[in-house]
Amino acid sequence: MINILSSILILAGVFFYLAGSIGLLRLPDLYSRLHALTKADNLGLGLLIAGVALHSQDLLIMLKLLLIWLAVLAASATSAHLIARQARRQETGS
Amino acid sequence: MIWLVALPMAGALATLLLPRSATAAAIGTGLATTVAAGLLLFGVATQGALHYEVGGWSAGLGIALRADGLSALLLMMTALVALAASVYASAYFSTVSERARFWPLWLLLWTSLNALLLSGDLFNLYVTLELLGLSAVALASLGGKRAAVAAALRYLLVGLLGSMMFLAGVSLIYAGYGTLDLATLARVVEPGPVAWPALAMMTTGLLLKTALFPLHFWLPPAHASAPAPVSAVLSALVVKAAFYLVLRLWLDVFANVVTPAAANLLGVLGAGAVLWGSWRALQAERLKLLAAYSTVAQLGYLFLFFPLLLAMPPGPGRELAAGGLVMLALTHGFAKAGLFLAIGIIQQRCGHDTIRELDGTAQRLPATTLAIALAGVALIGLPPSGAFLGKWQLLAGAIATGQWVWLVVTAIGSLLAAAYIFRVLGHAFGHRPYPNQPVTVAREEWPALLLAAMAALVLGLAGAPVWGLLEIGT
Amino acid sequence: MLTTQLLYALAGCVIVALGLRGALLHPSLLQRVMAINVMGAGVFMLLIAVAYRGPGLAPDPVPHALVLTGIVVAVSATALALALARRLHAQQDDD
Amino acid sequence: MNTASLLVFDGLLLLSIVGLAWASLATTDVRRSVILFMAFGLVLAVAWGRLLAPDVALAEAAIGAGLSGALLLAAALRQPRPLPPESTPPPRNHGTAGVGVVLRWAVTLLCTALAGTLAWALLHVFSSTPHDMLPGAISANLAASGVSNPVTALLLNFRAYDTLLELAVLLTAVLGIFTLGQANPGYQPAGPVFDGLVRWLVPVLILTAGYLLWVGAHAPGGAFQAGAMLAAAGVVLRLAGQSRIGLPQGFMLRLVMAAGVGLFLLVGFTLLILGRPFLGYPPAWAGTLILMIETAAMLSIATTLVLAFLGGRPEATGVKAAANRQCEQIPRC
Amino acid sequence: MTELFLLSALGLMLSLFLGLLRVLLGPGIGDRMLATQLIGTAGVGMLLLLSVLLNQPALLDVALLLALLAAVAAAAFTGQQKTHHD
Repeated sequence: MINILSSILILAGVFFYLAGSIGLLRLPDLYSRLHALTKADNLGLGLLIAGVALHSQDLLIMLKLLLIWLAVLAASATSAHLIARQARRQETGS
Repeated sequence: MIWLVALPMAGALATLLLPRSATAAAIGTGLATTVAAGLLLFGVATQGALHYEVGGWSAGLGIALRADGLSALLLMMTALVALAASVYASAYFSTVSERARFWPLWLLLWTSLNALLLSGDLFNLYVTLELLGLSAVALASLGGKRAAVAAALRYLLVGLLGSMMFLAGVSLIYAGYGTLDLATLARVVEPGPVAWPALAMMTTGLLLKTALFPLHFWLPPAHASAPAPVSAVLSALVVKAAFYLVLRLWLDVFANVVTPAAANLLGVLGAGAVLWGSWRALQAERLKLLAAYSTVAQLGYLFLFFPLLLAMPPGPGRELAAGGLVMLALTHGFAKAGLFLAIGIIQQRCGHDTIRELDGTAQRLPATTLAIALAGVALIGLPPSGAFLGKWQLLAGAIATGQWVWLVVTAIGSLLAAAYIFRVLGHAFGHRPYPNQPVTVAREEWPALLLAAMAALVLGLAGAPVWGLLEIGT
Repeated sequence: MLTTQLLYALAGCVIVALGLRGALLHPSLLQRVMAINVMGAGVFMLLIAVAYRGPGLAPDPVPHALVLTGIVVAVSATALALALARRLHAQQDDD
Repeated sequence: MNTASLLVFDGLLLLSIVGLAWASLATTDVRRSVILFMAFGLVLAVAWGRLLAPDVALAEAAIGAGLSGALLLAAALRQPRPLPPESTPPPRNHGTAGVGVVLRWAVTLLCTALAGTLAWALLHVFSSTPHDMLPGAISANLAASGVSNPVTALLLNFRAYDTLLELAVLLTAVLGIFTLGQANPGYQPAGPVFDGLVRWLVPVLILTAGYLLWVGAHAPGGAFQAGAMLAAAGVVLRLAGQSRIGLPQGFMLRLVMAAGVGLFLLVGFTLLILGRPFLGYPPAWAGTLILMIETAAMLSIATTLVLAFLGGRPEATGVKAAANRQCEQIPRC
Repeated sequence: MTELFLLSALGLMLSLFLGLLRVLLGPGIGDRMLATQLIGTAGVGMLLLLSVLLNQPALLDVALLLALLAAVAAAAFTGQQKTHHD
């Protein structure tokens, strides 16, 4: 039962990863790509982590996984913002 | 034995932490290290080859340090040259901040030289090579002038490339033989598809570092734009450390792997270095550049020995030739260090080192000019010098093995060396009225003079024990 | 013979060659420094591949230790090279 | 199925690594090159993990992908924006286009030959039986080493002498950087978003450093990875425009720089006086000594890496800074 | 279960390759940086899966470091360097 659930979670995570990266490739401009990527980061990795955590059934590992997820979440949110701003700055040529 | 590494390293920290008394600390460290080198030489002479297991772990699992006659002799030369250059540097650098930057790096360089000469472990050798390379580069850029920084950067990149090649070879050896210990390796290594490429890669890396023609392009600018005491040590010791490793690998560790054809290749490159380096030295406009190209040429002679040594059967003849090689290396170390120090004095007193404008130097700086003359005697290889003995063995070996080419190369190289040395001396003794000054800073002139005298007189007249020491192998 | 080991080792050889070519040919200083780092990574890959003994088996720790040392040495050298390059650039601007 | 798809995974991973290495060196745009290089480091860390080398993967993630990347990126962004890269370095291959092409091909051929030879040698190695002499000796002596992670045992006990010299290499590099002059001018004060990042990232980095240091004794981790994380914290602070980034000044700075080598030597000398070999820890004390040395090494490594990022002697703050600029000659500056 | 993990790792590899393509295509430096972030996240995911597959709990630490250092890299990309004339 747990195995099935964790499988589903992991597969869903991979799906979001792929969706995000296809978006990164296909979408026309930086800002919409940014949007696509945050999806992949947050949802894809989140689901993946949930699946792996469920599979491991070890409290310490779950804690560490949670920490990783939080780190990626916070990092991707801020860095996406920063990259967008920097890109705008570079493109306006200052 | 470990003191030879630990002492200068501790000294480097002391000079870093106490910049105001750095000079005293550095000279003290230098003296102590020289004493340690002397004790080691004595130990090797009386007890035979020594080894030390760092951390008490047997070689293989841990790292072993080893000293035989060859490394003890080179350690002693390192200590004497570095000590003399230290005394010189204590007068050469005038401001407190210059000294504060110089001493820690200087002692780290010394540490790395000693560590390299003692190391008995391939990967440890890689680390010492990197320490040597980085400290040498940092010292070479010390002038801070554009030319010095550019030359130092190129030196660094070439050095890194050399270490990477070396490391690639080391990896291959570990993959093939599962050991990094040189002594173990010497027992198990056999010619084949692992040892050949590994040795070729390590050698290529080392040849880059020792600046064998045609891989010498980085050396003249780097050695010519560094501060004088640094140039002295770079030319006398640093390139020689890489050469020592080639020697150790080819004649000792991989002795049954190398082939005469490969040694002939080294000989040909050496011949190219002798001719090209001497020719460029003859054309050099500045003294320091002359000295740097002369280093390229002198290293070439050392490589001429390889085809001879490999063609000779083991026995007294071969040992004589090997002794000649070491004698030549030692003489060049002392002579070139003395020469660079003397040039530094000229540069400081006259404000330049352009050869054409040296007229009257002999009157202004008699002791310095004498140092240049003595170093010149050794570089040409005239009789009382150690180089004469070395070249004699080279010629004897060439005749014994019927390899006449090297004889011709040596003769041409020596003639060219005579030409460039006399060109300098001709200018130096040229007459031009100058107010007669007394001997200037003794702390600068004595080290130069002593080193040159060591090369031209002492090694030649009292060099016999060298051969005895060299028989003490690992 | 382990296929995995072989695969990674061969890739290491290719990376070494790529790095060496870049280090010899690149016009830009910064990229030459990077090329040397790439070459180093290739050598490290050789070592790590050699250490690999197969799934479920403990690998040989010696190459791992060597690579760790190598990485630290490489970053020191890179830092010094970049500082020298910066100094060179600054002096170019002054000229 | 199992091994086959793992092989496909390996193949793709290596394809991406080789591709990134090639792409990073093929372009002439330095910034693109650096970003590709950072991606190269990231994928490399995964590869080390795949080959069961977590210690190396940690170091690669921290140093290879992280700090080297930050160093190179800062250098690349510092270069003037319009980049006709062929004109910046001294012209070497110009004018003689024919010679240039020949040279290019000769070097390419040479490198291919090198790769071929290496591959041939390795093929030979792998077809013979592996030698387990050294791994056997390590596991036999691991109990006496004071730690249970064999890589840490090698780095800080069996081959501690290598590590001592390696710390000296770091010290040399930073001293060399010091001789080249003042630090980079630094960064503009950060905006609110960046500040938000700094506020959580720096403490987490420091905590991670502590964790890695502690865990190194029995699991992958250790002083180098920890030092790199600590340095990353300093780099982030610097990037956020802070001039004081927790580095001490003057004598204290030099003391921290020297701490790693210094403590190592101190332990070595003490053991010599006590009649043991240099760095031959008594087994009962080994664990404690290693942890002490690792702590000092971590501090030295962190300081060195931060200083490397600064690219020169850090400027003192406030009144002292003005005084310092005038008295460049005095070593305390 | 192992197959599933492997398959997922391959899926992430595909995602990484797509990101790689974006890094190569650009066009702006921001795009490349963004794609590098994706590569980093895919790497984190792969390390998590490998950690279970190869039974190496330490790979979680590697994943954590990769995630944190990705943030540092982004910061390095955005920091505004002062010039000498400021």
